[in-house]
Amino acid sequence: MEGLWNNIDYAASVVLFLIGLYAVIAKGNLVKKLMGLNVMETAVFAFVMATGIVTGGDAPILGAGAHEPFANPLPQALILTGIVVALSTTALALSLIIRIYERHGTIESEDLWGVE
Amino acid sequence: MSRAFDLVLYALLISCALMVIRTKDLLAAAIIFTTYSLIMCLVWQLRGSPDVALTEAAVGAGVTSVLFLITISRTTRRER
Amino acid sequence: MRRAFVIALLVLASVPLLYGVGQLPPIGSTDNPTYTHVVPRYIQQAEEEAGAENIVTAIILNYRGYDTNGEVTVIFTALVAVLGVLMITRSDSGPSVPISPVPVSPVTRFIVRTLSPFILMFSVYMVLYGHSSPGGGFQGGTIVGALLIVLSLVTESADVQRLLPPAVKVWLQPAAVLAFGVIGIAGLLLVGSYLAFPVEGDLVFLRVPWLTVIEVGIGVGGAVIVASIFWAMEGSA
Amino acid sequence: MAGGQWPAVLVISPLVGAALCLIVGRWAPRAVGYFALGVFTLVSVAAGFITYTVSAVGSFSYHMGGWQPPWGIELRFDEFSVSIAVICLVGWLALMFSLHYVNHAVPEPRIPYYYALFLLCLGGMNGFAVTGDVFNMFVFLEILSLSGYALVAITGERIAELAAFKYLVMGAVSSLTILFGIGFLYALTGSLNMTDIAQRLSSVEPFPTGVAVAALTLGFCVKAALFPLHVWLPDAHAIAPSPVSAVLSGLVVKIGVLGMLRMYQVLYSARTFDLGALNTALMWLGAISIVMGAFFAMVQEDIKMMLAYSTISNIGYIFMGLGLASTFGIIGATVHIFNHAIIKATLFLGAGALIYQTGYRDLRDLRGIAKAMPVTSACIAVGAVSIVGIPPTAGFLCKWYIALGAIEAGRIFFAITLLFGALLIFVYYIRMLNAFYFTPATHPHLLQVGEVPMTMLIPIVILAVLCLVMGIFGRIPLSFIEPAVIEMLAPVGG
Repeated sequence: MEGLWNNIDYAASVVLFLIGLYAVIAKGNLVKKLMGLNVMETAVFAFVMATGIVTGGDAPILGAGAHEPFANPLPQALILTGIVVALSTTALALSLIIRIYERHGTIESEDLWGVE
Repeated sequence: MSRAFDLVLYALLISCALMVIRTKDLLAAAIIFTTYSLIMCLVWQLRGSPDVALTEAAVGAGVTSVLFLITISRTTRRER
Repeated sequence: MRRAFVIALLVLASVPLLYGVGQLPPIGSTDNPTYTHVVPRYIQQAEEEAGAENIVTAIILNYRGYDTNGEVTVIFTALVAVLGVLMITRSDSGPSVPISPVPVSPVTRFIVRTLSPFILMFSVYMVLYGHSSPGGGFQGGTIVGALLIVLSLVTESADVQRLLPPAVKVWLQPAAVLAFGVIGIAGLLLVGSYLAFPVEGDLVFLRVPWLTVIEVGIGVGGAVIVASIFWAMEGSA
Repeated sequence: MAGGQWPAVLVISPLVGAALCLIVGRWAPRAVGYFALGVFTLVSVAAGFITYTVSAVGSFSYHMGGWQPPWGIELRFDEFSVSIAVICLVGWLALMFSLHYVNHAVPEPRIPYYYALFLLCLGGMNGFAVTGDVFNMFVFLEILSLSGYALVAITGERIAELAAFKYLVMGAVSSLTILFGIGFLYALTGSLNMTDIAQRLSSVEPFPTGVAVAALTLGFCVKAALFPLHVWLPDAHAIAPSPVSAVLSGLVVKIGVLGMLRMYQVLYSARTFDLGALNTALMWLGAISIVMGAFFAMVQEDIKMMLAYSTISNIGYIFMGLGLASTFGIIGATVHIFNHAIIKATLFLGAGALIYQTGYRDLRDLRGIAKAMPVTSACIAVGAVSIVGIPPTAGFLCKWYIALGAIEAGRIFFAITLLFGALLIFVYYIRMLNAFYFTPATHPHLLQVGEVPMTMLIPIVILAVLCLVMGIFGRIPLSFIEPAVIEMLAPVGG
């Protein structure tokens, strides 16, 4: 338990991940599913960012006023990429939703799986 | 940054996430989602990651929310 | 019933996950493998090896530039995908219904118009100084994209799109991928492998210009892609 | 450096080519297909040189940006990376098939986007197959997945967007699970390079590593459509235009398997983990996949739907081979990745040709078509015989090896399941061939349709010939992959 208490950042991101996953699985509304997916994405990013936390760490930008220790720059670089990937997925999913609504007049999955 | 403040931020994040799921009005849910992203952005800024915080504010809270809003305006606002 | 089942399943899944994260190396310590293994070189040598004061920029554009090359391809893929999915086809009844116009208050319009030059200046600064301060190509580009989106919302979308005629837009959309390609091949020819930056020697002065070319490419590409995705989804492109 | 600059050509030219596709598409819409084919020819040449180098001098690596791993990103060219050869082969033929096919399947203004997405998908797969860096793997996984989702929706058919959305949601969740696993590995080892992770994993806590392995496995199993996680596959693969189905079914699901292979490579060389539970689970899921996939395929009337379920069944074979963790089993599984790609591409392109000429996709409507399109039907027949696993075709050797692996591992039950699965597959392909060859036509006017244009016929014929050739010269890939598998299993005494 002590390990978990110290790693509360990881624990919080796991909880957020599962909340998002619940929305993706259990919600019928496609936009809601996508919001759940976005919550999951941000949760995973928070998890990876937490691997790079350094107590009292300064922003990893050299120059006047910067002081050791620096926060770990590598997870930051990874998550910059990750955020863009998340945006791309969301944009495509939302345009699919727009098309689905134009065609079937609904975005509730219960109504939609009947159309097939 | 103190541990207590951490806990408050994470409690806020989790309650925002739950509210995104619970809210029936999609427009409200999208706005709560923006709040969620902004709190996350604050967390990262406090952890010495201004680059990621900036990106999350511009992309996660900004553009993603706009795309959600435009979708909601072209489809429907109510969730059943 | 189904919801209760899903919740039970997720609670069950949370147990090993939480137990697992409890056993990960403690957060915040400087003795973690994440902080002692690969990263020290970045922190100590980024400035002289990679030519950027912002270590994050040094990593995303130089050490792991190939990842960023992939990243800009992902956002470009998203653009192609959105345009491909939303492009109006013959089978449709006609152009989709435009969004019902919401009257914009003159105050909003005034504020947006007044602020836009400053926002533009801010983002240009962010793109050009990404290697020595927070921010960089994509952040600056996204802000320009957001500015275009806001302008489309408060004025006529068509007026804003006239800034970017299709013949120009089609060249600017892949700007980031092309900038990476050009710099990558330049590195291949002059230094010896794809996306290699000169580390020392006569060519070292090229580093900052190359970083700037990539940053500007990402910035322009990012801005145009974000705005184009918005226009496509809005149904006016 | 071995391989020269070909690795950079391999991974970068499809990405840049896709960017140029839109520009070409604006000025000369008709030329986009040829442009894409040209770009991909260059990529295939690069893949050819790399394959040759690997077989001649052995594995080598290419350092992106000139940085040594683990600081920079390493491209790794070993025996498993040679899957680029099959990616390029099938991808090139599918692109060639597309030249005529798109006019029929894709709305005209979308055609440049179709080719751009096709190149991105193939380029993403090449990048995924050769990277030696776990995060880079995620980035390329996203390129190929995103373009895959869009390609499913691009026809604009009635439920195309729905199928694509289902695929997208499951695909995105699995990508995130994979990223979660990668985050775990990074937190434990502080490295992103696979070789480096393998070295450092031996001294970390076992439980979190187990969680990481579980997350990665779950993610890759969704990508590979293993049985309970397969629900996205049938609709997506049946709705997509046929060349896309060939690529999705033949190659994109294999990306999940390839990811599993990479993970196994890391875990086996880390030595410290007991993978017994994971292997048993994969074996059982594989066995269930074989039977359920075949069972669902039997009741389909839509030819592409049937082929899609057949993919699930075949993925079951591959996972069973992996789970057996014996030398023969893994060799069989690896070679089945290659062979199934070729066979399934033959079948999907053949089905596409039938649909192109007749406009029907229901087996009941396609009766007697063999008289009208003898070459296409013969190629489909070769593919069908091959996928059932009748000697001397390509499908036989790998199934034989997997069965041998099951016996080697002392698991006779799984060998029997495998035979049972082959029997079920036999039943539904016989049903298809019976309809094509020995049943009077439902629509007599179809007997006049004739063969498809040459650019569509040639890829099908090449693939069908390969099905036969791979059966006869099947020992070449086997002997090529064997040392790699033995080396991979060596630390655990497999």
